[in-house]
Amino acid sequence: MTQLYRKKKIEIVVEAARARAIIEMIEAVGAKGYTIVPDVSGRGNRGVRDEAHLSDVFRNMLIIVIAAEEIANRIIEQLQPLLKDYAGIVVISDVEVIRDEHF
Amino acid sequence: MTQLYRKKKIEIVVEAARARAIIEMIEAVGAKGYTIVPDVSGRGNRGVRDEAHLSDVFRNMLIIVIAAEEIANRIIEQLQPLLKDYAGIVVISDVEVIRDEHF
Amino acid sequence: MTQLYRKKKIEIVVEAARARAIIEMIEAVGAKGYTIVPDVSGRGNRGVRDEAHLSDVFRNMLIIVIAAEEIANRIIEQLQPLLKDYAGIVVISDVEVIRDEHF
Amino acid sequence: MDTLLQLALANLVSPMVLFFVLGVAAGWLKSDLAIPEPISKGLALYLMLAIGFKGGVELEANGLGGTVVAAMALALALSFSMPLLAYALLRAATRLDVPNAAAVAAHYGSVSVVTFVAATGFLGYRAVPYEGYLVAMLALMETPAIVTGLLLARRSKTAGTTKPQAPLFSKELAREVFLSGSVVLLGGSLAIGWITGAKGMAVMAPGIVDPFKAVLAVFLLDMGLLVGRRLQDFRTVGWPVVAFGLYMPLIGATIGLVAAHAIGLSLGGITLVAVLAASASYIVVPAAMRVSLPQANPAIYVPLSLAITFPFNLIAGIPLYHAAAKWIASM
Amino acid sequence: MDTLLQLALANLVSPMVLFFVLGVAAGWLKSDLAIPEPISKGLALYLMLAIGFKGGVELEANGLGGTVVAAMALALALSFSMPLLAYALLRAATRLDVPNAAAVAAHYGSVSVVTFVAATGFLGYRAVPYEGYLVAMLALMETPAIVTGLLLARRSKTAGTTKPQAPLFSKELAREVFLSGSVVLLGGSLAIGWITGAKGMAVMAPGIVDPFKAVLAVFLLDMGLLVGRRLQDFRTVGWPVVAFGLYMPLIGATIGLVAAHAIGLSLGGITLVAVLAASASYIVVPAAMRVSLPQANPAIYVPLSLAITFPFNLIAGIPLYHAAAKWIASM
Amino acid sequence: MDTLLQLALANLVSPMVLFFVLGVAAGWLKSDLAIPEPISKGLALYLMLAIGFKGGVELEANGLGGTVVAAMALALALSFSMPLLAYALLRAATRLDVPNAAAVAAHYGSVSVVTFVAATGFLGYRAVPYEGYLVAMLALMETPAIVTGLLLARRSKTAGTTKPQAPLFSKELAREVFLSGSVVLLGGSLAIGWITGAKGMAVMAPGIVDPFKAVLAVFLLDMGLLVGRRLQDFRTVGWPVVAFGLYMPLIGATIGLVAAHAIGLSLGGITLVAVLAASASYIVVPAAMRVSLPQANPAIYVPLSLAITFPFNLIAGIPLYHAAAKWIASM
Ligand SMILES: Nc1ncnc2c1ncn2[C@@H]1O[C@H](COP(=O)(O)O)[C@@H](O)[C@H]1O
Ligand SMILES: Nc1ncnc2c1ncn2[C@@H]1O[C@H](COP(=O)(O)O)[C@@H](O)[C@H]1O
Ligand SMILES: Nc1ncnc2c1ncn2[C@@H]1O[C@H](COP(=O)(O)O)[C@@H](O)[C@H]1O
Ligand code: NA
Ligand code: NA
Ligand code: NA
Repeated sequence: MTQLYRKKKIEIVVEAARARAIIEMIEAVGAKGYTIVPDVSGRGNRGVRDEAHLSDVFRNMLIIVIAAEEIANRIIEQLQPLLKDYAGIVVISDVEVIRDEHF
Repeated sequence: MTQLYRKKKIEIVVEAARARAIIEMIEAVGAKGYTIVPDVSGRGNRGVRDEAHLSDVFRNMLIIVIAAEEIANRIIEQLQPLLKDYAGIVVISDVEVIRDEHF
Repeated sequence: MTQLYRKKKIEIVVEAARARAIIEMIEAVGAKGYTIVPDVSGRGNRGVRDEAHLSDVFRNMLIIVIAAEEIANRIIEQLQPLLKDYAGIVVISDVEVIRDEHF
Repeated sequence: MDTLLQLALANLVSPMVLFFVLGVAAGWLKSDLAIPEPISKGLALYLMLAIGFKGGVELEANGLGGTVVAAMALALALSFSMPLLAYALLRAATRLDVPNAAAVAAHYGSVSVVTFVAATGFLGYRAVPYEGYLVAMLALMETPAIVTGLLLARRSKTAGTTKPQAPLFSKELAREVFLSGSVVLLGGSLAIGWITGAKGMAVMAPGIVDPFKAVLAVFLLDMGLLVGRRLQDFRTVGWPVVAFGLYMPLIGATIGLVAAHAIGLSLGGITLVAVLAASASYIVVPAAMRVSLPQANPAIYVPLSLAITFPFNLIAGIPLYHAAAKWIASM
Repeated sequence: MDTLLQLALANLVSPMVLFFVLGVAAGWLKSDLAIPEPISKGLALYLMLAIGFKGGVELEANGLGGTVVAAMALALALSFSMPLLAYALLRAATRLDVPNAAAVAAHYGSVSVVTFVAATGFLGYRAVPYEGYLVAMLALMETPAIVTGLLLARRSKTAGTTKPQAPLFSKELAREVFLSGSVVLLGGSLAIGWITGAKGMAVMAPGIVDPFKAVLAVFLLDMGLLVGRRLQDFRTVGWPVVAFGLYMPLIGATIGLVAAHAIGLSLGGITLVAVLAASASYIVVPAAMRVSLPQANPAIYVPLSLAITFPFNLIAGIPLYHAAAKWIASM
Repeated sequence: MDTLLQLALANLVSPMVLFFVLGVAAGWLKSDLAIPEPISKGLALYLMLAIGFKGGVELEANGLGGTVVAAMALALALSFSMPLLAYALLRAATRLDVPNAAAVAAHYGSVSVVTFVAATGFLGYRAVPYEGYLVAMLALMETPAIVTGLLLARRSKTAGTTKPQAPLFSKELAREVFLSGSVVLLGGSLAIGWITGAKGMAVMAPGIVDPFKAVLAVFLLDMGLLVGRRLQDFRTVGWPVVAFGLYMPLIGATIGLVAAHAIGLSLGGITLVAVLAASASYIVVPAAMRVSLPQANPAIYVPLSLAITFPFNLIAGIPLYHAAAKWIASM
């Protein structure tokens, strides 16, 4: 059977204006990769954020990072201040991966 | 360490024609937010649902809700009748979040 | 309460060029459905893969399959060779579903 | 009959029809040729805006003749009543159950904007004039059929559900029907063309008149791709239903021809009303049915109107109806 | 006053304004009419490219007259200084706190490309000539106001944060300000028009001149949809702030009129400078504020400039400023 | 030489090339200027449809002269054989391994549609006529090189794999090669232009002829943005490979010049064949290589053809090849 490795999955829904800073942090902290769903809409504390946008001001992005627990913790730690004043949520779960060298 | 809170994640893949009703239900039931990936394709019981669409009839959406268990249960309860006659699946998993006040 | 059924969720981020082969495998192996997010960007072992693409060469797709454990294992088994030489990751997690007949 | 064949052949070698055929072939052979979704939606909006605006300007130029009211009444009557006929035929000649028959019937009471546009292109090519306000008929015919379709479906629903019967007209459906994008854009552009008249046309013409036919050709290429990829859905549909997709337009066109002649429209006008009556919706009605009649299967009604009736009208129907209109107009 | 009313009415029945109104109505009524996002971005790019290129060609044709430098200096001065005035008014007349007042103020120092374009359409319709290089003013005025806005916001920031104060101008903001897509495209197209002159225009005209107004009409339809859907945001904004969105353009236009007359611009030029000074940004500045002043609430500044000031300028402002420009030019 | 320099300079100040340069600068400076993906795909489709249709109409007007068959045979011969030469050079002068050298070689046997289109624009600007059927050469040359590339790669594959060797031509690849969107659209539009002739052109011209150059300019802006953002990929590629991206077009153009002269093409025709032979694919071939030769690294072959050979041909190559064509035609 294919060997599986336990990792953490972090999903971040955040307004597009903040995505760049968060991605830079993710890279700085040592994660080996990330995936972005560039255009999601939604509703949360800050009201509706939909697709009808001239600028990116009302656009959300979904950022997904799979990482070892230790790096995941570092990302979570640093997300809190980065999200201050911005719309965004952070969701963590347990996953398994194949091809450990990617993470 | 950042405090984490246990929540349920509900992912719903549903045809676009039904999305509005489901989102209204999610709001009515007391969830504090949701995220929508507006354009996904797929295959299921009801055959291929792809991107080549004039109307939304063959388009899928992915709706993601993070909520406390109790509210999640209410959503699941109400999804069953709403999905009757429509293409759609419902997937539930355990997650943790930061910033509890968002959920 | 609505009856829930335990399944595996497999998420695959893979370059668009390889998506067709993977989907054919998923169908061949007996999964009853899948969902595709057609346009995601990201960074991994093989560098940045972004949206600015003339051809699909630098485009990623996200494929999601919910399946019973046995079928999930078969998919995972067959993914390894299919991903050789291609950019891609595979993430597995535990989920529950309603409407068991869809899976 | 000689003229009819010539007409059909001439229609076949117009760039519009040829691009449609190219699209069908490419789609059927699974070529990766694809027009990005937003572009094809944009082209559809362009066609509706242009045709609406032109109709409005012509309406302003020619005034509201006596037949205008009659034409509008005819539009409503056709759209409301044709689903009844379609439903009866479907129940008699096919195995579709009540909701599916009702859903299909609704499509044939409504209209296809692109078929209408292609018909105006066909007439333009032959310098046959037509009444500008027929665009208003197009806008008016889009949605009444939905109501008839839902009423027809009611008959079975009462038995099946335990919950108290939902109101026929939900808020969601009302929006779908009266505020559907195509109705608003067609009607709005018509109104703007009517208000601004020739002066407005001078401003808009380089954008919406000159490149119109080329845009239509590209859009038909896209429609062809869609049809080509859906050709295999024939199997789901079943032959008796496919046959319906071919004879129903002929029946509809006949009714349209007679009625249009009766209210005194010109040769071009008679042709266009026949086309309206013959065509079936594949954008607005499917969306409404999916919301309000989910028991009906979209894998039946979408391929039927899109992959059978639409190409039939585009390639064979338009020249045929025009020939018939000539014959009836000359009587 | 008679002329003013006539102007306003004539403006109201131009296809551009009517399509905008159609969009507002459809958006407000929650019609599903929608122009796909990439198309509307594409249309915006088209307008900027076209207006920039035309400005460059005219610049080349008429040479750099003596007033050009004065006009460019005026552009910078207006964009840098008008936020100060706006900020003072907002703090005095509304309850906005420091960051929100600073953010709103920045929007009113900057400009709205589409309002400018609509004003050139208005002048073109009336055959009023204007200085081609005013497009360069448009490009120059887009971003300096951002700097003033951020400096104003500083005043409060120092108290609130414990961290050492971040540099005013982050790399991210610099990119937003100097390399903003609209600045690059406007400026670049202007330069290319200037370099290639009439020969370049011959190549580009069928694409960017002839269909220009029709494209503008479609874009205004789209803007209308956006405004219509955001009309309800009024409630968030509060009436004193809404009022600011109406009187601030009048103040700005007055300043623009006087300054443009002082540096010797033509009637058309005076009108356009008034429009620039009166208009508020809703694309570039919101994006910059979101990055650099996240404490300010976009649900205040976006609807204010988009749903209040923009329609006001488009429908009432442009003819009004033009009438005032006539009056001041005739003195 | 004087003429050559003048040609190059005149080319440099055409709006097309300047918009490309603007794009490169903006992309390199990380401006957020971006043309939405669906728009840029739409523009590419437009260019192919327009160029194909025009070619077909000219073909119909001028008839199938004696050289047509020779030209088509030449197209196939060039596309099949040039990868062999490229492969030999790459293995000798760079460190690329077998699959990467084979993949790169395939790109240089194929062609760049936009380079061809820019060259027709260059000729049109100078009123140099060319044979309409050369568009068919463009369509024919797109894909044969893929087959040669894969055959070359075979040599190494046999060693590496344990599984029985996969067939060279998978169903997936066949679709990629013969039903590639650009092949279908170019070929199909050519056929439709040929069938409908001048009458078809009258219908399509306002859409596909008049705005053609402006659309090309916008598309080149977009290409520039792409190139600018990929300029940094140079490092991945390595200098010997970069050098190949500059001398290979010169070698290809020379072969093209001689062969085109030999089969008796006009001055314009010789120029265009040189451009075809000099250009490298960056859409169709990368996609095919990714499917069928995944061991080869796209981060080598995409920047090489897109960021080095394409700009070189666009800016320096086209005027150079035209000058050489003049010289050879005058012999
Ligand atoms: N409970 C939730 N479940 C799923 N997505 C959410 C939830 N709350 C917020 N979001 C997403 O996160 C974005 C920002 O949330 P907020 O900061 O609460 O406005 C929203 O626009 C949604 O897309
Ligand atoms: N087993 C599955 N795994 C992932 N997605 C699925 C699965 N089954 C169905 N879906 C998605 O849900 C949609 C509706 O499913 P269905 O109602 O089974 O046709 C499909 O179009 C897919 O996008
Ligand atoms: N650690 C990660 N977390 C999330 N997504 C990843 C991760 N690593 C890779 N990816 C995604 O998978 C794609 C292929 O990865 P790779 O094969 O490592 O280049 C990337 O372009 C990302 O979209
Ligand atoms: Na009908
Ligand atoms: Na201003
Ligand atoms: Na070549």
